[in-house]
Amino acid sequence: MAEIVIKNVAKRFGSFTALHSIDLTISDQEFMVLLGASGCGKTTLLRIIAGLETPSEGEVWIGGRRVDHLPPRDRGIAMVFQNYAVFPHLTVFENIAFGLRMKKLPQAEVERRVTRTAELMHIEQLLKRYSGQLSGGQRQRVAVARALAMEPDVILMDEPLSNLDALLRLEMRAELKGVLANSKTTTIYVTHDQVEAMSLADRISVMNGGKIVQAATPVEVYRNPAARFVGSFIGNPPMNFLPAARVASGQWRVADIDLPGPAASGALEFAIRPEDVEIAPEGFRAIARVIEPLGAHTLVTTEVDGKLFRAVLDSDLKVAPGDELRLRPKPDRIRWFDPETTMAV
Amino acid sequence: MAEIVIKNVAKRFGSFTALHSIDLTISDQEFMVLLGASGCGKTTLLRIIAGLETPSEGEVWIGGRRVDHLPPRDRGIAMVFQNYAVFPHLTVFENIAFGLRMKKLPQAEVERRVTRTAELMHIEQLLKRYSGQLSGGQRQRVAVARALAMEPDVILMDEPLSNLDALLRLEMRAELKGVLANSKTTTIYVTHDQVEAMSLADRISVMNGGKIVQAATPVEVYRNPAARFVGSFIGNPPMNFLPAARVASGQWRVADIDLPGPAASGALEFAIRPEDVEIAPEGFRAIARVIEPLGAHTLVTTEVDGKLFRAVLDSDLKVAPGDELRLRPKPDRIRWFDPETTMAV
Amino acid sequence: QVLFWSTQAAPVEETQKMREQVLSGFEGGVDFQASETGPFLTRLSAEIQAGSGQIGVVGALHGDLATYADSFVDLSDIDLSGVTVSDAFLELGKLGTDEQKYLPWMQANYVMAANKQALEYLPEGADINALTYDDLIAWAKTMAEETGSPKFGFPAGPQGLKHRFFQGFLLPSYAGSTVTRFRSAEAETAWEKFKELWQYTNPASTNYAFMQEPLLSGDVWVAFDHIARLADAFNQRPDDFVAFPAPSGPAGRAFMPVLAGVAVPTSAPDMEASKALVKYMMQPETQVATLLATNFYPVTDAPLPADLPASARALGPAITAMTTADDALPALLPVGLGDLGGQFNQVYTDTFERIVLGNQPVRDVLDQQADTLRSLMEQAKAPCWLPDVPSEGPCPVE
Amino acid sequence: MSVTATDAPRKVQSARSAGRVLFWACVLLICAWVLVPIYLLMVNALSSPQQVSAFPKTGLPGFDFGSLQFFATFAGVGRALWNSILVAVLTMVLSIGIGGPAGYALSRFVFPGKEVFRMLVVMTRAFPLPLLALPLAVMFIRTGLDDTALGLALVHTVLAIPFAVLITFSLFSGIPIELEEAAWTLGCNRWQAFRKVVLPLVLPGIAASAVFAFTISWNEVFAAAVLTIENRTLPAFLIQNLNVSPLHLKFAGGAALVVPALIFIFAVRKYLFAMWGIANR
Amino acid sequence: MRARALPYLLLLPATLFLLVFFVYPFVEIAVLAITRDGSLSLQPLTTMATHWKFGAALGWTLLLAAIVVPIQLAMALSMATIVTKLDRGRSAFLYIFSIPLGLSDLAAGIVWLAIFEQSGFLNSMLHGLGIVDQPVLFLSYQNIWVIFIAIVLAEVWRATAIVMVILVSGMGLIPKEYYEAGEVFGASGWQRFWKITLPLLRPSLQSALILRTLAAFEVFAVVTALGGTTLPVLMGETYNWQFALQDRNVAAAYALVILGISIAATLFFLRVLRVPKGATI
Ligand SMILES: Nc1ncnc2c1ncn2[C@@H]1O[C@H](COP(=O)(O)OP(=O)(O)OP(=O)(O)O)[C@@H](O)[C@H]1O
Ligand SMILES: Nc1ncnc2c1ncn2[C@@H]1O[C@H](COP(=O)(O)OP(=O)(O)OP(=O)(O)O)[C@@H](O)[C@H]1O
Ligand SMILES: [Mg+2]
Ligand SMILES: [Mg+2]
Repeated sequence: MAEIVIKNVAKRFGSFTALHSIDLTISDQEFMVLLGASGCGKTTLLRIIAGLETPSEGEVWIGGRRVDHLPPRDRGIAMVFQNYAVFPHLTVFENIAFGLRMKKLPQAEVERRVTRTAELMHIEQLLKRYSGQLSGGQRQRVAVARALAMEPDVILMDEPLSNLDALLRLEMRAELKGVLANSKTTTIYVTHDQVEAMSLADRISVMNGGKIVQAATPVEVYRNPAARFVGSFIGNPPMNFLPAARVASGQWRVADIDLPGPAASGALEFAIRPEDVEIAPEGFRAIARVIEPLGAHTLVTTEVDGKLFRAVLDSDLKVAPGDELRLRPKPDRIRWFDPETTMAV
Repeated sequence: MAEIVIKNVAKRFGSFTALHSIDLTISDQEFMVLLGASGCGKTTLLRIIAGLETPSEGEVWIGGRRVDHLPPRDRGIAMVFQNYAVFPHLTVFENIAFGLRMKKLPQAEVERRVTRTAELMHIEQLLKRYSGQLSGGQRQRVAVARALAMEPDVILMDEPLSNLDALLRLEMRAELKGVLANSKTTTIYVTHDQVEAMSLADRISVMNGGKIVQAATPVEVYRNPAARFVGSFIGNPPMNFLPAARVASGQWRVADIDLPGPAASGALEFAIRPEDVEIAPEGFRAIARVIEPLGAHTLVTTEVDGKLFRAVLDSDLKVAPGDELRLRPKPDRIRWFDPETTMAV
Repeated sequence: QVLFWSTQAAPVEETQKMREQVLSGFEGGVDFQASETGPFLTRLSAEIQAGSGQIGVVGALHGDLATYADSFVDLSDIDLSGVTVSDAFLELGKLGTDEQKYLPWMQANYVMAANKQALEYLPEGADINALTYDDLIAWAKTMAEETGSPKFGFPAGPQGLKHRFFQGFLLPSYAGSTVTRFRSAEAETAWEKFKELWQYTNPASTNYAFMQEPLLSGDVWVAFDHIARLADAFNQRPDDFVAFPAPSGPAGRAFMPVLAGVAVPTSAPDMEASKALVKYMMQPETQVATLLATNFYPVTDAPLPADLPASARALGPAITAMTTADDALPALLPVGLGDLGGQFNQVYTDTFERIVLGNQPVRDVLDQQADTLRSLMEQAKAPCWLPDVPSEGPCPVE
Repeated sequence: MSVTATDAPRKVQSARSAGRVLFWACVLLICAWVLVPIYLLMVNALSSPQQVSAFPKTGLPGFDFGSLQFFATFAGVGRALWNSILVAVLTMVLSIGIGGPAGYALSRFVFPGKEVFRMLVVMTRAFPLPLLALPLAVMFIRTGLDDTALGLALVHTVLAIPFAVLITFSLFSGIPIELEEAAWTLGCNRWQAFRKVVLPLVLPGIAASAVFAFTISWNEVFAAAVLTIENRTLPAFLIQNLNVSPLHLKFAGGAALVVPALIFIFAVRKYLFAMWGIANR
Repeated sequence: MRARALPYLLLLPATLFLLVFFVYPFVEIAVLAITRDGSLSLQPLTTMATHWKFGAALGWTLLLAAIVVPIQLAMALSMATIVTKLDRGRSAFLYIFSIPLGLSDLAAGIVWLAIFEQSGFLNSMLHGLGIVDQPVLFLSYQNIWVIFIAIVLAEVWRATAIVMVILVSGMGLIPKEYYEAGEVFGASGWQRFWKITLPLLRPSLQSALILRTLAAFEVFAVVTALGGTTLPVLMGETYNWQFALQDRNVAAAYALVILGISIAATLFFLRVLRVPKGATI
């Protein structure tokens, strides 16, 4: 049982508030991904859970025990540091074995676990090297292997795959998920890679400016962002926003077309994901500005009503900067936000 | 004029060969992206160009001058280090200003450039902090700003955006491209993010095991991989490969269907990108194994003829593990490789 | 200014007095520098080797000066009219050559001192001015037994002058000889006696350099030492202490004077000034002033003033009593040993350390050390000096 | 369950505070260990000769300044003090200036002859100075270095160089080379990169080895006594004869040497202990 | 090639300096150890080796070093750790801890003599507490082990600060992320110390140990102050032969012995505390 409960946790560095009263529950064996802009407090939150940073306020409970005042080693956690913190004086083998030796496991068990996690991370041929003789990605994998070898109740990973190539990351991602599910580990995982977030997470917590904005399943977060920020943050490229003016109850004018919408008063904001628009005669009038081929698709950055508007279109489409396109939002994918509260309507 | 010519460069660390005789020319003002598996030698190559590592063999020319024996500062380069190397004893401002002060630029100019690059990197509010007070992504941006502020002839960036969130990365990417194009800088850019590679690169060099396998435009690399490795490495998820047996001249049997192909003898390997298959009655018989929602699409990992086969399908498709699908490769997207040489046929 | 490079008057207070009271009267001005033997010898050797330097006048004990006989100028041309110098001392100053290598500067002696509290433990019938070694042993024994802790003290520390005690007091008193009869049965007795005395000697003695301090602190009640190293006790608490002659043995009451001399190295920068200073040092007033500053006595017939400090008043009579006793047996400082003087001393210190501290068998130690001594004498080709019978060739060790 | 849960932190807290008490006990114990002997030295230095040789001692100073005054009124104390400082500062500058580059070379490069050099440095420290003093003195007299502050500083530098080399070596070993590399790519030559990046990070350590150099020179008596006559340094002037001086003067002399050194360390402690170093990386 | 010459250039000043001011006089002296009156001879070496005090001097010197150095290392490590743990008053405590840095061995000898002397502070205290009624004579030749302990105490008191300051500046360079990683992976404070601090401190430890051990082999002033000649040490014998016995050849032989054991110790430390290639920060 390693449920993590974070109650009202705040963290201030001098006058700067890195975390504003965070409340979050991660259930046992859940795979929770933290997403958020650079500098929003993800690492700080992990460090507080790990016990490396004392919260200015609030409580942290792990597995039903309050752990605020326990040192990191008594919290039953392992962590992958954003900057790896691979010990320079130990070989890769001893780095991975570090935590196991601390637990005084028998040598045979240590070797078994080190070999297994090293193989998992594809670094088995590097076991004798020192960290100074590794590439960035190799070092990162050592850091991950070191945490995995611990087989902890809770594992905290701070961008564990950021320095790996796509192929390897894909593989690692699948293996991580499998291993962690098997070992019934509760995981908090910070990543910037949304594909990774989507494919790994049981739930995603989106952070912004030291607060948690939404914590929900990946599809929910992607499809039904709880706030404008989530929509603007998740998705690569992110949602497009356009101001909507009320024409009639439930009827809104967005750019140059009228769309049905919620029955709210005042102004609203229309939002649609770039991949949820298609070329159609009755869409927004969009002037193509930048065309970026992405392989199977092409990302076209356009201007709609003087605003930036991105669309992901099939790469077969021939388009050049300055061309005029007609882009139609898929009606069931349209979302609406209140510009005051920035919350979804 | 800052053309970079790398002739026959090799690097050995003791008995380990990190680079095998690299030949590469990066033309003036070109934006060259280096892609390759973790540990393939990208950083080593950059460090050799920068003059931080002496090549075991070969020559490096920058702007028509042979620079092998020049110290880094005489090579007219700036570099973003993979692990940032932000000076801990200097504020962010002074970190960014460091190179400018070395050039003895007037204070006003220093301030101008620091402010500009800091704004570009969205770290203008952090100028007074020390690196210990920054988040990982912020630190990385300082490293990028420090290199940009130099306005060098050649800029070498080693995964400069790896620790940034998608949104910011998207933005940075666009701004970097703009700034570097404006300043006519020759750029070598290491990244693991293929979208980034695709959208930034004039050309992409794909490295594998210390060799350059293909150096070509993004679309070329994506569409016409020169070697099996390129296909398997580029694309997220990567190409699918299936063995093909010759049925008749130019006619090949792949899994359970016959396809037209090159007029080669012997065996071949059939390859197709996951997004280049569609549901169709006359396709491969594929058993769905894992279904991963990716937002707009769904990644379905299937088994075809006992081999792993991935397909990116519309997320509207309802599919569950164990379902049988029929997947048809788009004929114009099929590629063939020689299993001996692993080269494209 | 003449640099006066000295091993004597090294304690800072004495140095200060030398500068202010003794040498301030010299016209050319004197820079008096007293250092420990190490720096002293090093600097002196360096200047001699380099052939030039700053040292104008060297002041040191006979033993130290003997090393550099070749490097001192002849001082016989100094006009000593008006002062009479002891002939024996002048002879020593020739260092076995024909030239006056140094002029005697000042002399001192070793005596005994006692806290008045100790007197009540004096063995019955013993006369404090005519003690024998046996009396001393008995006295020390009584004190140790009565007070519960040993009260006799002896300067056996690294800076202590213990070797002079063995060379000039203990051995001659028993064997009537310092060198020749080094391993005789009498010498053996002497060491046995000393070992006996040592039982009642404060064990801290191996740390003592200056007996005045333990005397003052009361750790020691009866002590043997150089007068200069006892003076402070008398000066600080004149009424608490008495001074008296060294004890006598079967062969007599042996004693050894201490002689310091002044010499001029050949490398002296200003020979005239140096010689002038030497001459100044020999003047009666200077000699008296020196006595006041250092507790060393004049080597000339300088008349002593009446208002001597307490130490001089107490110690002077004890010296006289010792040197003029019926059984007085003067022992001279080693002559002709050159730079082997140190090793000569070491023979006696080693013998002491091995027999008394190390508890090794007396006979064996004496035999072994006698070999060392013999080879030293042969190496130096030094004939015997008092109290040994003069010899042809190197002084024999029987 | 919830009871034990709420109990747990408190238990830890009390364990922590017990640790805290132990920690501070240690700190105070060490302070006492360092300070008490110094205090006793001062007590004796401030006592009259009688109090110094009295028994039992009270452990309180008699506030008799006689012994200290004795030294203070020595003619030429001021000049000797100045000479001492001059020599010590020269030693500091020379040893860091000469030893620092060597320490850097040892930490940053692999080259043939490295071990030979290291041994040379170690030998310097391992060979007794009093034996070397004679040839050095001869050399100095012949070259005119004799009796100059510079000459003595050169000898003291021989003593201090091993410290400078070995300490700077260990400091430089602690600075990631990558920071220097970053500086090179930003237009620094090796020297500039060193000055702008490495030096600020190791400054406290450099200060430490400079302090060593200073105190080595300050406390060195033998060479000072041999090599200076007119330009005596304080120890050579005051205390080379301390061993054969009466007790109360020994203590006063000891104190006279200790106090300036304490003041010096106090004055430079800021540099010595500015540990912002790399720890906040 | 410039890069290849650079380390040698950096070593050049130190090498030249040491050649002139150390190697030249050193050779002049070292030759004495194997000559007698200008011709090659083993006599000085045999005289030394067969002298009855030689064995004792060597033994005591080694024993002193073997006891003092580990104690100092342990103390310096704890003091350095304490200092890095302190958040309040760090510089004040660091200052106090490093006070003995400024003390000469001469002064240290005097201070501890004042404590151990028969009428010294220790006896005064014991007397005051009623434990003894007669002052105990601690430093007698019969209690050679007490003398030994007193010397150990004095040496530890005097020279621990040097080790500490070297270690403190070394510790300041260890990035704290490694401690955090250690904590997360279950290392207790003690284990972090052993598994992280010590290994990463290796360069500093190496320097501190080498310097300290060499100094321990040259221990002299403190020994004479507290033990006279009761406890012979190599350096004391060197002095004795050089100045009292005026046999510079034998003194040189002694000096070579000190040099020899110093080099042996240095090689030992270099070997034991070497940083494997690639394992640098
Ligand atoms: N000092 C060294 N000694 C031995 N091998 C080394 C050393 N430095 C690097 N290597 C090896 O050289 C290879 C290339 O390293 P490099 O850092 O160039 O990889 P990279 O392509 O940058 O990888 P990554 O994407 O993981 O950063 C790696 O396999 C690495 O283990
Ligand atoms: N010691 C400190 N003093 C002041 N501010 C700090 C300190 N440490 C962190 N911060 C600030 O707190 C905020 C949160 O930092 P944190 O490292 O948690 O960000 P993050 O979400 O992990 O970002 P990234 O994705 O860039 O790693 C940042 O804005 C950072 O600048
Ligand atoms: Mg972070
Ligand atoms: Mg790399």
